[in-house]
Amino acid sequence: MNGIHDLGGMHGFGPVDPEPNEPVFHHDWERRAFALNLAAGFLGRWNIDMGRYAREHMPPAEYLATTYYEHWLYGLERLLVEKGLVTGKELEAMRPQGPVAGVKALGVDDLPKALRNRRAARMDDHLATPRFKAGDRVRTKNLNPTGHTRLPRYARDKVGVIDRDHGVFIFADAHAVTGQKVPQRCYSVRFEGRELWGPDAGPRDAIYIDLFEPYLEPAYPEGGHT
Amino acid sequence: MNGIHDLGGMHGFGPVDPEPNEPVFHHDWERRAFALNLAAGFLGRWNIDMGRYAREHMPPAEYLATTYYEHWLYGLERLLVEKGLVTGKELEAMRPQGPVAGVKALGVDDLPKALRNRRAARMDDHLATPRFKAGDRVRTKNLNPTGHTRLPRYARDKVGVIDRDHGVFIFADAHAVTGQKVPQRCYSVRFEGRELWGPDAGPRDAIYIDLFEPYLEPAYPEGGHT
Amino acid sequence: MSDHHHGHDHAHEHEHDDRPGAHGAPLTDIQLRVRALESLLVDKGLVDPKALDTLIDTYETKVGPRNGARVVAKAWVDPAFKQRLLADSTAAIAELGYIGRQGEDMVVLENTPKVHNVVVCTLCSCYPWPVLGLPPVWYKSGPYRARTVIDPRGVLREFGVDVGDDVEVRVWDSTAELRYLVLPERPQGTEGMTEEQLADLVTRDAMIGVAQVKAPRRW
Amino acid sequence: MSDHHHGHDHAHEHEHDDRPGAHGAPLTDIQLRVRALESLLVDKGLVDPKALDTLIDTYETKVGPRNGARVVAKAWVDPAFKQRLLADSTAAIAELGYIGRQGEDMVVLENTPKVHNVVVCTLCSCYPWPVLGLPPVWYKSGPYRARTVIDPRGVLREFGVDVGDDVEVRVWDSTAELRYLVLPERPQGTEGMTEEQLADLVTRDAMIGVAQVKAPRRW
Repeated sequence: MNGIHDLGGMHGFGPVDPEPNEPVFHHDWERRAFALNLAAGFLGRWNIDMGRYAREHMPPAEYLATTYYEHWLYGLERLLVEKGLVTGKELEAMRPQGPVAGVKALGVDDLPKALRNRRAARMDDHLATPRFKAGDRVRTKNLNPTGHTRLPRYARDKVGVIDRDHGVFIFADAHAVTGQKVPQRCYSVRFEGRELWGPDAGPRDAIYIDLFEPYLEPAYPEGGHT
Repeated sequence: MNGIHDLGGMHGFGPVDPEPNEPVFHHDWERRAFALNLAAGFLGRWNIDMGRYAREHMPPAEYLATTYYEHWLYGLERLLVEKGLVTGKELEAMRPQGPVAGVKALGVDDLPKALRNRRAARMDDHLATPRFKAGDRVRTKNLNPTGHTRLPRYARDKVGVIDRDHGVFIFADAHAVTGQKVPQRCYSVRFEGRELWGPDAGPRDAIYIDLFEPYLEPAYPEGGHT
Repeated sequence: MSDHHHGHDHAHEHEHDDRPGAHGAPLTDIQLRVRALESLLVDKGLVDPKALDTLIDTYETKVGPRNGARVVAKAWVDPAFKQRLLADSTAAIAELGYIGRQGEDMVVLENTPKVHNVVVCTLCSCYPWPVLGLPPVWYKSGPYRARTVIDPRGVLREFGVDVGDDVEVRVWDSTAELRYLVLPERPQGTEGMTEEQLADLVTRDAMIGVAQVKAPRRW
Repeated sequence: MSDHHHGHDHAHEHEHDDRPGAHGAPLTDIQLRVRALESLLVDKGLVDPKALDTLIDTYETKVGPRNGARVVAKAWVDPAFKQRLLADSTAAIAELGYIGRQGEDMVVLENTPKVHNVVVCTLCSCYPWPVLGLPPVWYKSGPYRARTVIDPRGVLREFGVDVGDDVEVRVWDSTAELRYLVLPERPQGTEGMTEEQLADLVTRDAMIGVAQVKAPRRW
């Protein structure tokens, strides 16, 4: 979706404002909201792409007016109801009305294994033959789906060069909506700043974006119109 | 600027929500904010493009969280200070500290003439020879200025056809920043929905956008890569 | 889920009588701010409070969609006017006396059985004041500005307008100083109506392009 | 000018001790909401409060940029490790025991006199947890996410990094599940330092690419 989360290239946000000696958390509720997200995620009722997609549904004014862990909290509440772990009524009253069948909270003993996973989105490389290789010129498609996508608006219908083939990963766009693990090649694509932003961009700026193969098509050779 | 005001094509805002029997104003402060904007504008210290550009500077979270006349109020306060009619101190204290030389408030008697102006942004047609004519294929440039522009993000680097030549108008981008009245042709350009939004757009949707000549360059003929 | 819901709720607040002392209700921050700013500008001699009153009265009671409706009705009954209206919209509209601010350069868009026009301003909220008055909240809202260019048929459906697949939808994004007025199709069964009666049928929404004009039921 | 300034102000609030009963301060809406949600999920048997405590402790005290600093320092002193690190970043980092969530697929980017790398996630705030811990507020903020891809040198200047015109800036937008770590240039004048001493010099910001590593003054 062309959501408010897709911030790349926007003006008007003012300077970056780093905080000296910033703590990991600023409030105790942030600690709990963070941990609740992870712990509820371990129940396996949704995947990380569904998690991102849920947060993207926060109303735009609210998204910009709130902080990161408030986005997480919004997404968590949305998913808990959507995936049937909590009813809307329970969430409103904040009182349990019945058990959830077939779900077991992750205990402290299960945590080390859960946190030290070695494989999440990566799939076996043989599941998808690469269509492109390093050095190939590609054009991103002009896609504007209402569903989830990891092709940012600023990088649509733009020509770049494959920097490297990362291998095969779960295709986020499908995973967020259907939960299906569709294997797709993921490439790092290099774009010149001037291709993305026009003549005013720095002549020695390049932007590398990780893009799934379905976002890409072969580009006409240099010298043709791009 | 790629500001939060440039909303065309965004998802996530929910349905349009018309209000039955909507009044012209919802609050008395809206009446006053509206009239203050017009009356202060009549002092001639800024033009309409400066007015728009000022509103575009509202911080994004604030812009989305507030209503139209709050945007106007923000822009008015900003311009009053920027153009030296009110000092920052006066605005903060809301108390006058001194007169402004060479300024005269528009009186009731001057209003009819001011409101019934017949010519605002249009300039003499002979001031700029048209580079394009109806039927010409054009490509919009990929411009991402930090200044004011009336080329929306969703219509950059896209191919369309000149629908009509509106004649010569004050070029908004320059007018908003320098106040100079640079004459430029303004065209209505027709874009097919699929050119702007990709294959999922309706096959019989077209978007017409009024664009100044400096935004446009000739497009390669149909059949070439667009 | 959060208490940050300022924006769109405003759309459904009806008139709050926040004039001085009304019902003894306390003034909100924004009311206080606008009042203070007005005092400041009046004290500095930058604005004349009487001129403010006249401006408000003009746009609240004198200029409104009734003007546009008269233009449309005249075009329906007077083929020569219609021709002038489509050829030079600004001049033809001026024949009826509708001129001025935010209507200096008008373009009239004719709906036909094969073409449906709808107007939006994605970058701010440009609107043809002399013929339609000031824009409604929904026209200035995020949803309308965001969606009309990318999903015009979806927006139209929400307004109850189902445009057939064989009809082309033309969206006009008012990005410059041209202002657009849609000339809706004259509904069938209105042949005997007078210009004045026809004008009564023409709604603001039809002239923005988000409604069609309907014949009265019992005509 | 308005009272709608929720967002970025949070960045500069220091730790508010809002644990139960702390200083007797009243609980805010968001505190109450999170507490109620936790009770609900615990009561429904969906989460174990002890697991929550362990998760918090892990990411607040055990995992952090010190891990990444060790990777960088080792790469500086051990050419064979550096070679492995650039060839298969995930495996080389795992040699030091840094594996797991949000670091399953790592890519290390080497800064050189001719190339400066900087990492951002414009769409959310992806960040390599096992080597850097949880991201700082500025990394997750609108300004950083919006500007780094369109004005990287401007952003770097605000961080005090002035990249010469002859140096290429490479911005890495983490749009998929790869996680990036910048290998900064080893500062001159640190030849005699031990790996542990070098690790002390490496900051989180340098490994995101918004700072350079400086030699200690009195070395």
